Amino acid sequence: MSIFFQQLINGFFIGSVYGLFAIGYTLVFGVLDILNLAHAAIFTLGGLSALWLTTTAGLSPWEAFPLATLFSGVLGLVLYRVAFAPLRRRADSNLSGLISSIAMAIVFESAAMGIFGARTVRFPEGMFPNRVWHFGSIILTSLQLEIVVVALALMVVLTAWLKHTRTGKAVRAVAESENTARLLGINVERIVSETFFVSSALGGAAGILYGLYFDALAPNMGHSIELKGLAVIILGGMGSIPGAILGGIAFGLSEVFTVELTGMSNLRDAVAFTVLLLILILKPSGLLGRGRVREA
Amino acid sequence: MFLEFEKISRSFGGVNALSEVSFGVQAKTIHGLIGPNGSGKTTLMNVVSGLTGPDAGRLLLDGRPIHRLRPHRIAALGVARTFQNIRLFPKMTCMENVIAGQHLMGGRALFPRLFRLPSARAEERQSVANAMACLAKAGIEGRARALACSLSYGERRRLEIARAMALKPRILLLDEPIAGMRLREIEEMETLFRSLVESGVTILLIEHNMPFVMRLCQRITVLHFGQTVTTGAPEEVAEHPEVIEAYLGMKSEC
Amino acid sequence: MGMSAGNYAKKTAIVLALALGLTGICSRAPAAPKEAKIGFALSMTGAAAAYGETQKNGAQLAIDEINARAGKNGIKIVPVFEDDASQPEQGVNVFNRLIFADNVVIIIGPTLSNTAQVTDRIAQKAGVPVLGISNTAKGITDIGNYIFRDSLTEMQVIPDTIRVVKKKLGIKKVALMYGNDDAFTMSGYNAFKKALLDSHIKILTEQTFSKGDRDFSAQLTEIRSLKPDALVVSALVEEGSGIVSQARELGIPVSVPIIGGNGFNSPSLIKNAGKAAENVIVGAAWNESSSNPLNRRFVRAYTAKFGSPPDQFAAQAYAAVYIVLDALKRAGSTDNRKALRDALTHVKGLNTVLGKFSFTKNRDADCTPVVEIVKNGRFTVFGK
Amino acid sequence: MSEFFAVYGSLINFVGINALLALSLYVPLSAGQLSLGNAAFAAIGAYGSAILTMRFNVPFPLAIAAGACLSAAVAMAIGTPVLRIRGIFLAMATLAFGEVVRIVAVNLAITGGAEGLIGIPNKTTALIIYGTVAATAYFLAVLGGSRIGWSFASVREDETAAMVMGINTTRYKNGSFVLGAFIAGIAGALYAHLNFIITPGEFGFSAEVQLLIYNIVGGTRSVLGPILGAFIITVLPEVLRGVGVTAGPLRMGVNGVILLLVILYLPNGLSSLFGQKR
Repeated sequence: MSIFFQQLINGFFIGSVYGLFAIGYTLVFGVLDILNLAHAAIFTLGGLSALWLTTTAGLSPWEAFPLATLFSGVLGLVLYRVAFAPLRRRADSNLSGLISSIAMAIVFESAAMGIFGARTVRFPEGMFPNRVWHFGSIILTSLQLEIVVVALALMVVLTAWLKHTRTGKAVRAVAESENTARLLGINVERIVSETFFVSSALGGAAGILYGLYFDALAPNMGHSIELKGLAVIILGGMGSIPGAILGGIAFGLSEVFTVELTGMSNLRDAVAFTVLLLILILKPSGLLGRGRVREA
Repeated sequence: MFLEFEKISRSFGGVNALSEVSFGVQAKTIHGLIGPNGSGKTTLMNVVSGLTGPDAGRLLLDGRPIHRLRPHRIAALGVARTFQNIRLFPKMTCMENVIAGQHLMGGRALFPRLFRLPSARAEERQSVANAMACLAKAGIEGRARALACSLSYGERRRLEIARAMALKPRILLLDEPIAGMRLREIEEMETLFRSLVESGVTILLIEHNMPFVMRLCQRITVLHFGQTVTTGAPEEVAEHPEVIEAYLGMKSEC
Repeated sequence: MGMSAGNYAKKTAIVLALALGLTGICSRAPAAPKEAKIGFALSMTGAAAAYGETQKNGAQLAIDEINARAGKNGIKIVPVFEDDASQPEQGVNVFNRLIFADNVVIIIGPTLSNTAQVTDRIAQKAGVPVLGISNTAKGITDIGNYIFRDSLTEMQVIPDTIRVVKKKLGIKKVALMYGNDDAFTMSGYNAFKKALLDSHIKILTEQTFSKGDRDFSAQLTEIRSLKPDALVVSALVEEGSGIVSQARELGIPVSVPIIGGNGFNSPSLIKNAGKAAENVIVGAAWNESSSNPLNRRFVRAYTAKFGSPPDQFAAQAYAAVYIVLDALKRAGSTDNRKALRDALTHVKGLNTVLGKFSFTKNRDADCTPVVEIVKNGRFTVFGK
Repeated sequence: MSEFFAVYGSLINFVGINALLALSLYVPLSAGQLSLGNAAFAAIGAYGSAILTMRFNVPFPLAIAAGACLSAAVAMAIGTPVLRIRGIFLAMATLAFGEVVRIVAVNLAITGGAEGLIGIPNKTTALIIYGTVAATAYFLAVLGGSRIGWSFASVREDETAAMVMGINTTRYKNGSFVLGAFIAGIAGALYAHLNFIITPGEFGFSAEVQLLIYNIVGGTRSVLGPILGAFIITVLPEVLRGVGVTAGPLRMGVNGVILLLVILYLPNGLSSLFGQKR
């Protein structure tokens, strides 16, 4: 039984990590109907820039992490200006945006590799306090707890932000229909830029937490989570904020329990992607999607 | 009756878009479908062309039930249509739009073309000639090589009609075919529709331009809140009390 | 036979002519050191970029040392570094270019075994020697008599490791964990499995993971519940250090050693896993802590130059350059590929950072693997 | 000249294979279906044909045909449910399918697992590759002008309008998907018999994206676009090497920048530089 609970914690935790990555991903998709494949690169640069700030620049984590998050947001603005804004008016902006974001991802990753090298590095040991709790044979660390809490808090805060603030409402208006939003006097360009800023800042923050927990930062660290992040936002419903976190947790649990129930970890990814395929076929709007099938 | 609606019903999420709509369209006539916005006219047209299946009721074309068929099967039975919001292929030229519309006419077979058989060239010439004829009938042969997205609003409507005619349909469904057209264009369309009917085509059209409908249609059906108010000759319909009320109501809304 | 005047004159003329000719040659290349063009096909971008990077560093260090010491009559090395982007397709293009355009005398690389399977055939066909520095898959040197490697295969390292660990710790039952979508970790897995079966150690469970995974909690929780005597892992260092630190975090006690292969033999394991790396046992081709002065100097120079200590990939690349140099000296030419190949087969007991190095009959590496254990944050010798 | 072929012979072969792969994606794209599963179909063709030649001594041409048919059959089986999904979602679904194929190849014994299928007889020649490319390009060009091609174009431009014009959109979407998979299967089979070894990793996510890049860079207005795109992208690393941009990350960055410039400034791909077709 204790294994079961430990696995439950494992699944919850890794799922929250997926959710953190996916939340910014899904935000941009919700607003622009565009898949931003450079999100994984921003995630990577967020983590690596935090590392640079703590080691080379010698800042404390409390200074470095907000700065790196901010930097990721700025990268998001650059990304939007360079790769997406010029394509907005094109009929095939979905497809061309996909490719230009891939191009930017390549540029970002090569920059990361040129600056930081290709090796896997980590934050200095003991830089960030991490306590370990034992409940019988169940083990939980404070960092795990913090990541789950951050993920859930972000879900609540972002959802509330979208629902209740002026900017949030404007973001939703733009997501619904750009033209209508424009007629309502909303500065669409500004809202879209802000969305990119927020999305990328969240992506960068996810990269920092990821690197912190797994003790691993590398220019290619975004690759393995990129595909899972996609699966998660489809599972949760593209464009849905709670869907990203809950979809992430569902995905994490499905991974963990594939291992636990079948005892065959080599089935883990196959099960995850088969589930994804089935969801797309049976309920393309995802678990918490808006019920309408988009013709993206 | 050439096209017979029998108690057609359709609801969307609990809202009845059509409830027990029944009327008939006589062969080789122009039949008007009028009613305020949201009265279910376009839904009805979608039912005919198979894009929307009815929840209940039957739809007969020449005595044959077609309400369960998929759109391309219905088209193959000779039903062509245009759309209220015009669905052209914007990145193709006018000529290409019409050639694409010839799908059911056969021709342009793959194998003769692969081996460059003489029949391929003949088919090609035939297809271009037919397309040109359709464009000419719709009065836009002059724009054959223009991209569809470069056309004026009226020209787009005509091109869509030309593309529908490429099917050589038995019945043509026109959803607001003259919306946005200038007076001269409207007159040309009138002539075109009359000549089509003379050549044996049946036309069912939705239109808000009342004088046009009254002038052109042999019979008119009025829809209101998804129900048939009345079907009859233009002058009967114009004097029908419910119609007057419905239209006055609509006008006061505007 | 007496020497007539005429005869003498004739001989003088010949000697003079020869002398003139020689000076002519000498004036064209005045006492310059001989140059050997060596091609490097390494993965400097793509999935294996982390290894290609340290390989390049290791090789560069060796070349700088050699060229600095070459003096007037020594052999200078002209490297041609090419990036195969971790893709066999680009590896082929790189090999063709090195062989036919750059006319290198030998190719060192490629980083990945999968790429070597394709590229080494091209070199074999063209008669260009190849010295693999990180190819551990079986069958690479079977491609032909021009293919060499200085990397020990997992089959050469792992049986020893298991034997030593069993003898010293008496382990009876283990959990086995491996990356199942990577050729390197798969060959390690096969070697481990065979060695474990051969020494009658029970495998309680086999768990897999994928390249790029960072979360291993599900597998490790499963493993923890089975209470193995040791955890045997075939992984590259990125995944390896994650497995090690998560295993400890999830409560697999330090008293349960974690046994790894060549992939674990890297300072970044200790760096990235931190304290969790204690009691990690590694069977490897290179011993960082070896007291061999050559090795001492290498570790010092590398760390000074690149800011971080070398790993096994760097060491094998560094050694490879010296192995080639040794063969070049005996080949009597710096551009004769056939002669270099023949000279390589005679490399015997060469003192390298990998220890005394020879090639086997089958052109595989012949050096003594060493079993190390991490104690107090350092690799120390556990047994041989 | 012979030195040129010695250095670039393999590159020329890869250009041809990649052109074929690009064309395989061009077919569903021409019917408006964004598939990211064509590398997986190539994998099916590659593994299928290689297993046939290696284990069962099936003659090479027959093995290619069988590999391509296997790939097409799989496409047919998954086509009907999957092609109900549209746009980006279809891309995701085909991507998920591709991942499943890759994972299956990693886990099966007959495919050689992660270490790959080794020892595939080397039977593919430049002549075979370019013969196939030419035949495929000709076939697709003719197809484009035929009723089938017009139907693909109609579905791509407006699926609803296509339906009411009498086009069985499901059938044509499936058809484009299956034909694309068939061509991908041929390309995969040729690749397998060129390279001695195939591994599952070569047919993963980045390969799928690569095929899309060929099409976008070259343009999808005509069959020449994907071929040109495959040529440029395949040759680019070698050209950069030639002009001295060899350092790893820098070359990767230049690659990215060039891709970005094409997508930003040549919306219809590089082939739009060479006159307008249609």
